[in-house]
Amino acid sequence: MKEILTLTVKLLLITAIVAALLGGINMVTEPIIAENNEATFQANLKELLPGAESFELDGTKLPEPEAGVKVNGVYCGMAADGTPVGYVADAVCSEGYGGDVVVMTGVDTEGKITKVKVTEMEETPGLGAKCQTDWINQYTGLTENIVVSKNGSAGDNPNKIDAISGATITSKAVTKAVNNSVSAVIVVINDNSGAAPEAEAPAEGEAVEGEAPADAEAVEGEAPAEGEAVEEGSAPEQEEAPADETAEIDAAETEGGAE
Amino acid sequence: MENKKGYLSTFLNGLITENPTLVLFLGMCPTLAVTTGVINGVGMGLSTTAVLICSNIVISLLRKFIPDKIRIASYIVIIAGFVTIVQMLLNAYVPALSSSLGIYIPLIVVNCIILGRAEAFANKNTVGKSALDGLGMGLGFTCSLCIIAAVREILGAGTFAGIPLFGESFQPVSIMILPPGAFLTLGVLLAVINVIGGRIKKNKSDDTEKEGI
Amino acid sequence: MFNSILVPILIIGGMGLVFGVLLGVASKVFAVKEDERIPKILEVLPGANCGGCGFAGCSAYAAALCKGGVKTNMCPVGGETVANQIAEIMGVTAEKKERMVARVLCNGSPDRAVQKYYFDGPRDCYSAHKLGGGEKMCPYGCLGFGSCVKVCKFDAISIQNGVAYVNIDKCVACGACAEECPKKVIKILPLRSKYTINCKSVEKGKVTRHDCQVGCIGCGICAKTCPKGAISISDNLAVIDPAKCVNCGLCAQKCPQKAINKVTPEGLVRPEPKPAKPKLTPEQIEALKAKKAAQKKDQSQPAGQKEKEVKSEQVKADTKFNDVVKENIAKEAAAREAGAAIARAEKEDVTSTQEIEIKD
Amino acid sequence: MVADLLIIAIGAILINNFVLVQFLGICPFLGVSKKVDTSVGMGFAVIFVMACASIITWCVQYYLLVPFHLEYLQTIAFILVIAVLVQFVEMFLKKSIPSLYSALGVYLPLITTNCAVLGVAIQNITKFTGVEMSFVKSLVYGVSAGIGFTIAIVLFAGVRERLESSDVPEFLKGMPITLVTAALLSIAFLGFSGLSF
Repeated sequence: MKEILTLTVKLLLITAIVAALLGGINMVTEPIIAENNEATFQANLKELLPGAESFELDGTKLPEPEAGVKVNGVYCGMAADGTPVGYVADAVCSEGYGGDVVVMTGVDTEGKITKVKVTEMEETPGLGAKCQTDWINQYTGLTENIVVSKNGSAGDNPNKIDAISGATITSKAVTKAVNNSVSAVIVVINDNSGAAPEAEAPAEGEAVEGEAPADAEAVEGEAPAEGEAVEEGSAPEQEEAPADETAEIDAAETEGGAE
Repeated sequence: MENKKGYLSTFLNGLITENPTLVLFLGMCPTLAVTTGVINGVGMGLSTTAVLICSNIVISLLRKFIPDKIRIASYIVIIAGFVTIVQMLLNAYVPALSSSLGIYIPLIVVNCIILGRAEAFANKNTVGKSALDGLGMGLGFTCSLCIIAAVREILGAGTFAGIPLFGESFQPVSIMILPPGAFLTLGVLLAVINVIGGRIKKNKSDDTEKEGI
Repeated sequence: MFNSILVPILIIGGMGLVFGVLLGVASKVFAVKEDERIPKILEVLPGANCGGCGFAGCSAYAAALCKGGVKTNMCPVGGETVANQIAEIMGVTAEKKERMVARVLCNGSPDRAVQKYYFDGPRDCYSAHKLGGGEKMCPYGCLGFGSCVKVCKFDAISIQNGVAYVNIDKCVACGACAEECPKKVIKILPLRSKYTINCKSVEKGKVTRHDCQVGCIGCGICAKTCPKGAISISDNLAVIDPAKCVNCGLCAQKCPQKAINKVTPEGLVRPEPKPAKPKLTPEQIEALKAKKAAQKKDQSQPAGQKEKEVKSEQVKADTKFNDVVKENIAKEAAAREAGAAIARAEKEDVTSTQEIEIKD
Repeated sequence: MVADLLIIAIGAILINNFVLVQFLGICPFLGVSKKVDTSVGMGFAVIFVMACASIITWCVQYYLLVPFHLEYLQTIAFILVIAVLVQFVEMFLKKSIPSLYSALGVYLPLITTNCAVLGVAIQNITKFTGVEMSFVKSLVYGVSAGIGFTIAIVLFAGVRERLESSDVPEFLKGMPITLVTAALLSIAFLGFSGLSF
């Protein structure tokens, strides 16, 4: 019996000390990490919409994305005087060769792609990793449902891009993410231009089923308490652990809002 | 086995005679997986070295304190602690490297070298020697990682640490970047070492024969 | 600030606590109650798990020993010394055991045995054995691909000049090689009898003589010359009975095929190699031709006269044979005294070696 | 629902096999695969450990870590669970199946450092952002990853046993020829990567 006691006490001691150490260091580094991610995210947004200065999340109901893709959010980019210059959609496709591919797509008000950027991916260097080179600029100027043409298979359809040789899986994943982002932005554009002014948006914001509540898109207008509840209350079955930094930023934003 | 080797020989032992990757065949998972680029290789090697040195020191400090029954569990907790610290620091201060090393940082925890050296060496020797052994093993691991990564990157992508070496006409051997290339590169490397090792042994034995007559 | 350190401590510490208790309880519940003598015996046993004692490895033998009813000297590897030590641990008297050794019953190296074909498959006796019984003309002989070498844990068997050879000092008679050999050409024999007939072919003399220069043709000379009558011939193959053999070496000298060899740790000591048939010089060929021509002339004479001549030839041959036999018998008698003298000498040193064994 | 499970299972066993494509669990893969029967024993032990590990780590993640925002403790919590689990399996095997225990010998603690087991635990959480991971799915993923590991190691052990008796040039003997064979096996498994449905 005594031996069990010494065993447990020693193991407890070691784990407790290590946990305390980690807790401490995390406390120091977490804000820095959040800042870094925030900074890179803002830089990306600006890069995709050169004209826009400030960005805010647009909460209109996003269409149901295809399987394997998740559109985290659509940000409305506004110039200094507040006129909307375009939108940036941030989407994740989990069908990349090495796993997730996070793509941010800048779309102007007419629904044309201004720029596309792959912010995070684990594709094989030398092959899939080529999607971050200037190959990505093919998307500029295209619109919805872009087709991936393998060595000229899509014929004369203007809305096509050539796949990276030897990395069709990656090219398909990026295109899928871009397509879903553009269709989401177009829904937002029709919704904002056609629909009534801002006030209605929060009403729709409630029924955010498409996305997992884990990202808790607490729309600007919503009462902070609810945002809190949505986050805490979400029982594990529905919730997914936010896989990438962008999701944490949303959480960070809502907390900012909440305090 | 309380080996009485001096400090320098412990260090060199890790680097050459008992190189973890090429002789002991430890730490195969990151060796094969990360060596698609030299930068990844170096980053992985150095972060593993850092974790290896810290964990060796702490484990050799605690070697009397930890009972045998929970030996593995407590070593793993210490190593995991250090890895998470490295992960956090990398995320905070060197985000570029941490994004490229991706899933491989948590896998440093189960890198057989660290637990292997902890059990085989650290819990039997003094702190000083364990630290040096950690350094030797870490650098040995980093060197072998770089060699393999260089071979694979030059053949597979025609670049060295991102700098394109050959002109446009070069058609990279993309198999070298894919998993089979890793096995192949390591296999051929070991074969080359056998040949060189064999020759050295033969020269040595020729000399001894000459002396023997 | 406070809760972001306290919470991890609580969670991870809590997990540490739960797992500590789990491990502690498990080590109690799953404690394998071991007889305390087993670890001691395991230290004494060589631990090669060779199975020579008939159990599945040393730990199984140790467990059986502790249960009792098992002799303490069954470990062939350890031999006397281990048997005594186990006896001390068990507190039982150890019985004396005669040392056994594996012996390869074939000496047909490629230069002596005729080969049917050249086998280029995997270097493994089984693969060769499956392909038409191996590359040697003689289907009983050792194939020399070293399956036995691979299986021997004590590095006691090696391939010398294409044939497996057992090093007496290292061999512990665990029987692994005998089991592994597809030709079953390896036998476990007491070390005491130094001479063995290195052949297993039960073919007729004529066939064996064609297949292999050193195969036993079952002529029975060794059986006749053996002073102790230790050798018996069963279906064209001579077999030495180790109990009766006194290692006088007479049979080895007498054997026309040189199939019987003395075994020493370094290698087979073969009596001086059989003199190869002398090459006929040209003059001898002429002489033979002339003789044959003369014979042909004789045949042209009437049959009767020829028969008489043939009979006289026969008589001359018989008398010559009798002289040779008489000579042999005389030589044998002399050899027998010498054999007896050697036997007496052998007995003293054999008994003396046994004393040494018991003493140490 | 069953279709999802099937996709996950086939994906883990064939498409991105843990050993030959993702390079997780190479140390025991190269070490234990000298004989087929020890590899089978090792394979089953790994399946058992992976199944339990993926269940427990899933619960730890969603009931302990996420509600308290301790995602950064994920690595340490998972590895603690796996280490204790392997120690538990070691004691259990020693008591009930001593023959398997003696056959596996040194390789049981090596399962703790087996990157595949921790890899499964981490991937259960991070990899499937698209597909919503439930308890059953993570169990299926763990078991199929184990099966993928076992298939790879048993196949490899069969080839290595044949290698023992084949005529290998001197400098390639031992580890180099094993690695080259592993490369060929890995090329074979790459064939499956085209299999996406």
